[in-house]
Amino acid sequence: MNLAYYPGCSGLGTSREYERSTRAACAALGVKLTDIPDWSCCGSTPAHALEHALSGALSARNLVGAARAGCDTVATPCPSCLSNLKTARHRMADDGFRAKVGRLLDQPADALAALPDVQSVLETLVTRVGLDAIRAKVRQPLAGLRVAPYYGCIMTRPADVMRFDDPENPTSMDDLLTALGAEVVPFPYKVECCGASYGVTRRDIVARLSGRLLGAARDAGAHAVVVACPLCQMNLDLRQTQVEWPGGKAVDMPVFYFTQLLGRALGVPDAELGLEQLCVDPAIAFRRAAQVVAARQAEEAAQAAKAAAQAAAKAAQAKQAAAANEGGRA
Amino acid sequence: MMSFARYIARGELARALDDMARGRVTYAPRREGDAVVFRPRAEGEEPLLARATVPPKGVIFPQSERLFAFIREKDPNDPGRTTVRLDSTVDIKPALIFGGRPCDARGFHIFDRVYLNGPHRDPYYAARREATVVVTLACTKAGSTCFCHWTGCGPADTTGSDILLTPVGSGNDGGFVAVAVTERGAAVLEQANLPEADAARADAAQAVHAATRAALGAQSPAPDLSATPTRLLERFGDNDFWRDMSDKCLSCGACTYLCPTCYCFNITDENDGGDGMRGRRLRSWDNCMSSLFTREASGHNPRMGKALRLRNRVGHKFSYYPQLHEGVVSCNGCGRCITGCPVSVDIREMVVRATEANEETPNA
Amino acid sequence: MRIGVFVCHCGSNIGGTVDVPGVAEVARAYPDVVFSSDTMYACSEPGQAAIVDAIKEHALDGVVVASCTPRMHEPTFRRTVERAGLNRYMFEMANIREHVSWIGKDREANSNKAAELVRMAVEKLRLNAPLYPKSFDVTKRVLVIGGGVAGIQAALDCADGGIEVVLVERESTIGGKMAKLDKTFPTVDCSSCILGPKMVDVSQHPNIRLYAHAEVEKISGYVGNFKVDVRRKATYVDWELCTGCGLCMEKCPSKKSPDAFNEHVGVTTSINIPFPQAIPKKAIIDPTSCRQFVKGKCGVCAKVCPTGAIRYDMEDQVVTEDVGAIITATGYDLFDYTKYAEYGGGRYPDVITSLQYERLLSASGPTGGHVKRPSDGKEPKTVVFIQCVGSRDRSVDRPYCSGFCCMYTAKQAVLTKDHIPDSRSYVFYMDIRANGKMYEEFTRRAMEEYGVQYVRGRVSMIVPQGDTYLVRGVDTLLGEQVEVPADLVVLAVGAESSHGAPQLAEKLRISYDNYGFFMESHCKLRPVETNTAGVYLAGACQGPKDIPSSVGQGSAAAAKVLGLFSRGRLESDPQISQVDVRRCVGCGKCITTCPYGAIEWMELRGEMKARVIETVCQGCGICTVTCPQGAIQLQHFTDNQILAEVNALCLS
Amino acid sequence: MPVLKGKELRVVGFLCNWCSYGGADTAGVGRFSQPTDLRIIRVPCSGRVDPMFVVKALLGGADGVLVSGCHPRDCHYSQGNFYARRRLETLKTFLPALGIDPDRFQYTWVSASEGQRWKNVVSSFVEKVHQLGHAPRIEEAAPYLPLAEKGDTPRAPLRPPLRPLSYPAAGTLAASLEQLREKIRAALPELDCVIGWQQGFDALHATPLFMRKPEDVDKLTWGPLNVHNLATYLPQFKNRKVGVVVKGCDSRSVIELLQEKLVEPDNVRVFGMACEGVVDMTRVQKTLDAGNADGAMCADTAPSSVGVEGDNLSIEGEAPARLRLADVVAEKCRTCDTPVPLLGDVVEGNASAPAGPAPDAPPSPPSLDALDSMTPEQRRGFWRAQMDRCLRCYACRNACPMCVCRDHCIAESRDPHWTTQEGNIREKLQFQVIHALHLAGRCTECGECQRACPVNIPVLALKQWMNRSVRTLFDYRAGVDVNAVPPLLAFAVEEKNIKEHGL
Repeated sequence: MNLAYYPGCSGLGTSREYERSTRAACAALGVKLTDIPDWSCCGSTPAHALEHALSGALSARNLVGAARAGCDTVATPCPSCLSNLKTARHRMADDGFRAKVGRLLDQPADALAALPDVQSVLETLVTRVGLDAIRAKVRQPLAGLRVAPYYGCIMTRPADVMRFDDPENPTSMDDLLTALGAEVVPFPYKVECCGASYGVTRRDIVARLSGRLLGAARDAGAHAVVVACPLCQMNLDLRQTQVEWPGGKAVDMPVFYFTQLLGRALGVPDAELGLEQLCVDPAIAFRRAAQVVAARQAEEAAQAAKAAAQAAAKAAQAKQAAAANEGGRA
Repeated sequence: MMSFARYIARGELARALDDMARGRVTYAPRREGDAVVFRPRAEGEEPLLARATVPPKGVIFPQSERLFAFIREKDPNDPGRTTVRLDSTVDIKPALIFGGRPCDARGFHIFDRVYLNGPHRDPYYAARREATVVVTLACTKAGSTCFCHWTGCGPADTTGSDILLTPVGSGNDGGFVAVAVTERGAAVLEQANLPEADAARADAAQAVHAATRAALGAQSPAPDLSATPTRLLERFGDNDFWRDMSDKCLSCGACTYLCPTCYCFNITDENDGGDGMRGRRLRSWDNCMSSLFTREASGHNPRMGKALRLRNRVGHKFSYYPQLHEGVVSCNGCGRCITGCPVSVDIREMVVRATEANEETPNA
Repeated sequence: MRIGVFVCHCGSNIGGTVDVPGVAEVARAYPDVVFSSDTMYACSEPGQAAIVDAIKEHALDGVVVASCTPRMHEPTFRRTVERAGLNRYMFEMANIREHVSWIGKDREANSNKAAELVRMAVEKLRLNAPLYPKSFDVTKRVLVIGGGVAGIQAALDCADGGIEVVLVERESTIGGKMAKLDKTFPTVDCSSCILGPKMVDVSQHPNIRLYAHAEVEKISGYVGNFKVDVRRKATYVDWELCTGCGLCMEKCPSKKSPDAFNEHVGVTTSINIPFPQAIPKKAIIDPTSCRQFVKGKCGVCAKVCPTGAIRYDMEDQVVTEDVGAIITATGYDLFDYTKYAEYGGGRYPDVITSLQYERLLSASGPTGGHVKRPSDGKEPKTVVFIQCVGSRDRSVDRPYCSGFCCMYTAKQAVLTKDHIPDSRSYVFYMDIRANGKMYEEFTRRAMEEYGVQYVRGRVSMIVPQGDTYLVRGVDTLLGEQVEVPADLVVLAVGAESSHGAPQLAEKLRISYDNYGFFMESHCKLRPVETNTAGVYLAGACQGPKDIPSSVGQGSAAAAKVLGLFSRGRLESDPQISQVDVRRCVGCGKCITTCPYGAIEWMELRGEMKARVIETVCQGCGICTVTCPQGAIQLQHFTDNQILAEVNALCLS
Repeated sequence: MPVLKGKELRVVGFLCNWCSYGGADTAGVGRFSQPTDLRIIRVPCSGRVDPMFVVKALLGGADGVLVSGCHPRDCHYSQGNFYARRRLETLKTFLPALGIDPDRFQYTWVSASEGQRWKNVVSSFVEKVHQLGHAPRIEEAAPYLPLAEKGDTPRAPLRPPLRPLSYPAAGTLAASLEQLREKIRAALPELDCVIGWQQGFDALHATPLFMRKPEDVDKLTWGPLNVHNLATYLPQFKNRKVGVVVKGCDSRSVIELLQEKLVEPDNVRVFGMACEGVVDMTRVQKTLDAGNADGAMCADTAPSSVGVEGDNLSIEGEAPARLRLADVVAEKCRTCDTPVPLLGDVVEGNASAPAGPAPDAPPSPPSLDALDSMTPEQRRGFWRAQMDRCLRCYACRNACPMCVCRDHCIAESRDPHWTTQEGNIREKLQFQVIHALHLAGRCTECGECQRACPVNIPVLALKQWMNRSVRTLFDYRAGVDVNAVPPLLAFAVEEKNIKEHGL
């Protein structure tokens, strides 16, 4: 089964680091991605709310392209593309919709063949590669790094279309990050809206919703937020100076794409992961993680020292007692 | 009656048939799938000369025919009073059967004795029989199951026929010597405007008859069956004999429905649907090999097993019928019951064994 | 045959879109029809009298009524023709109301269709034959499955009516869900105070044989004569000897056994009596946690038991009981709320179910009636109740309303205020369904007297915040999102069918719906009967029900059984299969397919033939289709009768 | 009764009393308007709906037939609709064999509360039937006899047999046969008789042999002329001990009879030998006739002897001929995968090995391919043309080893009265449908029905079609497992291969 790859338009612009890190991580894991020839926009423009057939036609065009390239599955990093491709595929099951879309396309979908399945890159990695295989390839565990995985609002919803993970409490990214050696903090806002779609029109809403997310992550002790969505990433990262932090402003919560951390753990050079393109300095997180590790090591050392001291004391005591005994006898 | 012979050149046959059949529906052998059956022939159609799988008896004695329709009529003033009106109009068209063999034609003679000349004249049969001219083709070969010469029939027997055609010559020189057997046959033959068959051809026809007769004799010398009617009656209670004879019989009706002499029927009434007030009485072929044939209303069946049923078939043809009809055997030796039987039950063997078996134990 | 046809106007119900006199006129021409007329209301007293008169006057021996559905009035008209001296099966109905006049307005098409339906009925009737029921003896004992309040009520009513009752309960005590409740709505009286005496009555009634910790394994037979195998599961305590003194519980060293009776709020001992009022008050060992079973050594209970009742080697035992009727009262189970990940999916210790809360409220519960948070034992000051968790929610495949949650939530909110006077309660609800006597008044009191905050809307998520929880939902009346910080969240979990219900239904040969609730015979008119004669339903096994309804159904089912048994002998429906032994070749295919085991082998003059056990056959006709030679025919629906209808339409 | 002209078509419904009839009532109570075409016949359960009712209606002029019962699991009789689902799905897949559009028959589930659903079901089904229009009648179809001028039934080009058929040298064959005879002689004393073959009325025809005395055993023959399936005789020996000689294919019939308990395992002894194929006598005859320039004036010529060795059949006599077995072998032998009997006392001989690896699915027989290649209209015309010459002799039935009703067959009874004595296509075809439906899941495709037909009607194709349906729907093949339950006598709560039909 061949895997088609649909980067989505943001992968060529605002989320180039997501695109780069995805390809790098997949390469490191030996996942072959076949680019859909002549791929186009998925239709996830504001128009998709107004004209389903046109939006569906754009998605269908890409799916047909993937099928013609011999692929039975399409993976995409972008949840928005995922949602749109999946919805289109779902709607294409209806003969009427399929016919309508067919009239809009030069190369309509084959009436009898099923369109390729669509999944997120996250799903691909967790289900196809598998956590065990990933764990086995980790070269540089993310030790000490406390992360809050944030899935975003559309990756699992609507549940009957997306059919991936628990719609209210997904855990696949948690599991993946755990496999990489990171420590996942309990984060209740995994699928809450970050407000990104109001990014231009109602910044007050964005400020409130994003602030709540970042604050909860910080309260939970996270060093970083990990996302799987270009829009979320931009929103949480770029606007960190603007949001209403619950406990006072700060610009110290790096927001990673999960693929960046994955790549890092697999030993992909940072340059290929686009870490430099993040707004909030990722080093903050790594530094804190290092501190945790150092503190832990220090504590362990202290404990070891204490134990050694105790043991020494005990030995000394025994020696003393033995000496006393000997002395008594003497 | 005046006896004369005409000659039909091979290439003239279709035309001659068209002329003979003027005003009549012609039934001639036609291939249907892997069988040859009698079917209405279109004008000008070159007839098939092969012997049919099924004899032409259905033309005169249909597989199933409506004897009459019954119509219930209600008294408009009192729906409780119903009268029944019968409609027994039968649409019978003049017909001509071409291409049957002497054994097929003689079948009608067996029927005639029962349905025309017996105590009850069957109007349906009579009407069709009288409307139908039988043009028969004499045999030129002895088939492996042919035994017409045992039964009083033969490869050129004219019993039951109106016209007998004998193939003479071969290839492009070939043709048929046609001899009218009956007045009606003569009249029909005249319609065809054919040349007289010269003496050479008449002799050739005689030679064909003799040769086929000889071939048959060589294949199976005709046994003496004069004692068979009594012997079969003596064997009536010999259950072991009939068990052995019928072991392999499947008790289907192929032998009787293929037989040119089997004339038994069943009567059933059926509703016509529609308003529920109409129905029809059907007469359809029945066969003594079926357990239903003699099943009584009480459920009792005097011929319970297939052995008793097979005994009846052989007995009827070679004993009971001859005893009622001046010794005429109601079997023409066409052999279809043997070739058509799924398990090759051989009536010849049964007749011979029944006749011989008694000779072995004359006073048993 | 002399057939009479009566075409009903049903006022204007049929007459409005069907030419009724015209149909009657056409029918007069049908075969064997000697009388045909229209009638205003065939089912009315004068309508029926006219049929009786016509039968007598015209010497009819068969009647067709064209009116409403036979599912409605076939029994009525069968009695009518019987009154006139005809056999009840010499009657057919043509449904020209539900299937004709009510579904189309084209008068010509309707009239033509009605006439055809009459014609089909006439054609079938022409082949009908009088049928006569057979009578047989009845075993006047009843099996009650389930010892919740519905089963208890049914058992007591039957026992008081003088018949022997076998009561089978899956748990080690009867009492069911009601025994776990603290108080009951709308009177807020003590649950165990009103249930307890009934439980004691069960244990003391001479007509009741109680098998607790037992399950029905197999059921065979038919109405009046069932044979039931009951598996008495091993308790490891000889209940003949156990006095229920509780010494074993005191001494049992294994104190962390799951406490099912207390809904897993807290733990119990491996050997235990579930609660002080248990009936039978006998101890039972949980072999999954008992040290004797897990580690192979302990034996403390055996040592301390004053009567020596402990039997570690006890095995299951199967007993067979003969009964004439069965009442199923298997109740319900709670919806598994962990499917709601947005409410924590079981991750948050202080988000609990309503029944767990009930145990916290109960004086005999694990906290002695003091409401304490499971996480830290603190008394909650703010309690949020969320309704419809697993009810009216298609996303979890529970589209139905569980019926009683609105009321118990109100009750629990009231009790919360009683227990913790300075607490605040919030109830998130979709609609308040308080349609019982005094119910609406009760919820009003909760709001008005007890100050419970009712918020109309769903909760979208619960987020832990420090040691409290942020409950976020929508107030649809205000049209705003609301967030309530809560110390304790109580989920009003809905009811679902009892686990194992479908399997039991298959043993009982009764139907169940998509959710495992048993199907009643008629949703309105036969609510406690099933489609299997002699099997009745009581309580929530048929669908979620509150206590009054369950008790009512228990009594209703008991009344049905007493009514059934009041007849000395029962009559079997003669619409059953019959074998024509002359046609039967003894291949046994009918025996293979019969779902009731109603066909058996019989030897006839050395040959094996099929024979129908008349009392067991239910008349489905599966065998008739199975039989290649048509030797087994379902009476009243024979091949020829159905063919007559087909031919009336299709023969041409 | 005439259908309302121009407005309605004839649509017949069979509804179970408890759910769907109630659902139709509910729709009425709700005043959900529906097309007026449907005429409802009330039955207690969808399990009471004999597929033959549907066939009867469709052959009798119905334009559509709808069956509706309780939803699976909700049957009032707990299992009726499960059986119905199997029977009706089987029928639905079979109808196209007759040239009947399967869309004219639909079955579905509607509960008593689903008034709205009932309305939708009726509306969409009636609309579908109106789209299809009046149902064409088989008796009015233009006769279609492909290759009739060549006197051939429509057989697809001959497929080479799965295994190279090759009889051993005469001596080897005789030795094997003698071994077989020895086994039979040994067992004969305790048996009523042993059924085998002997030479028939001429050297080209074998005929069943009933061996009762040791000397009878000498007559036993083995070879490609042993066409008969002798298992057919077994059920009549009920309660008596009997032996039977079988080919591989015949042994499947014995298994099927054992499975259905129509013969008792203790009462039947099976003898057999590896088979290298038997001839199709019709094809032999035709091949021989083809050399007869005289247009087969008289078809049957008596050969004096017939020999077989390897793939060659040599006919001696007046008209000697050499035939290749591969050219004249019976259709079933071309796809045979059971040359060695599956049970009994077997002389292995040396059955030739399959030519290649066993195919995943049995290759479809040529007659079925031919039927498949026809349009529905051609199929109607085909059956019209073929059934026309049916004599109603019921040789097909009586030769069938699985037709155990025999004297009680519903083809001839008045109660139940499924068929009339009318000599028309409909009545004749109706019996063939009865035969095929009654054989569903039981037929081993031994081909006796077609072989027995005195007028060579290719009725086997209907059974081949049915067997394919049964294989596809239930993954079942008859006559290989004595302990299997035939699929139509069983059900699964979730049917793997039966999809809900959307209505």
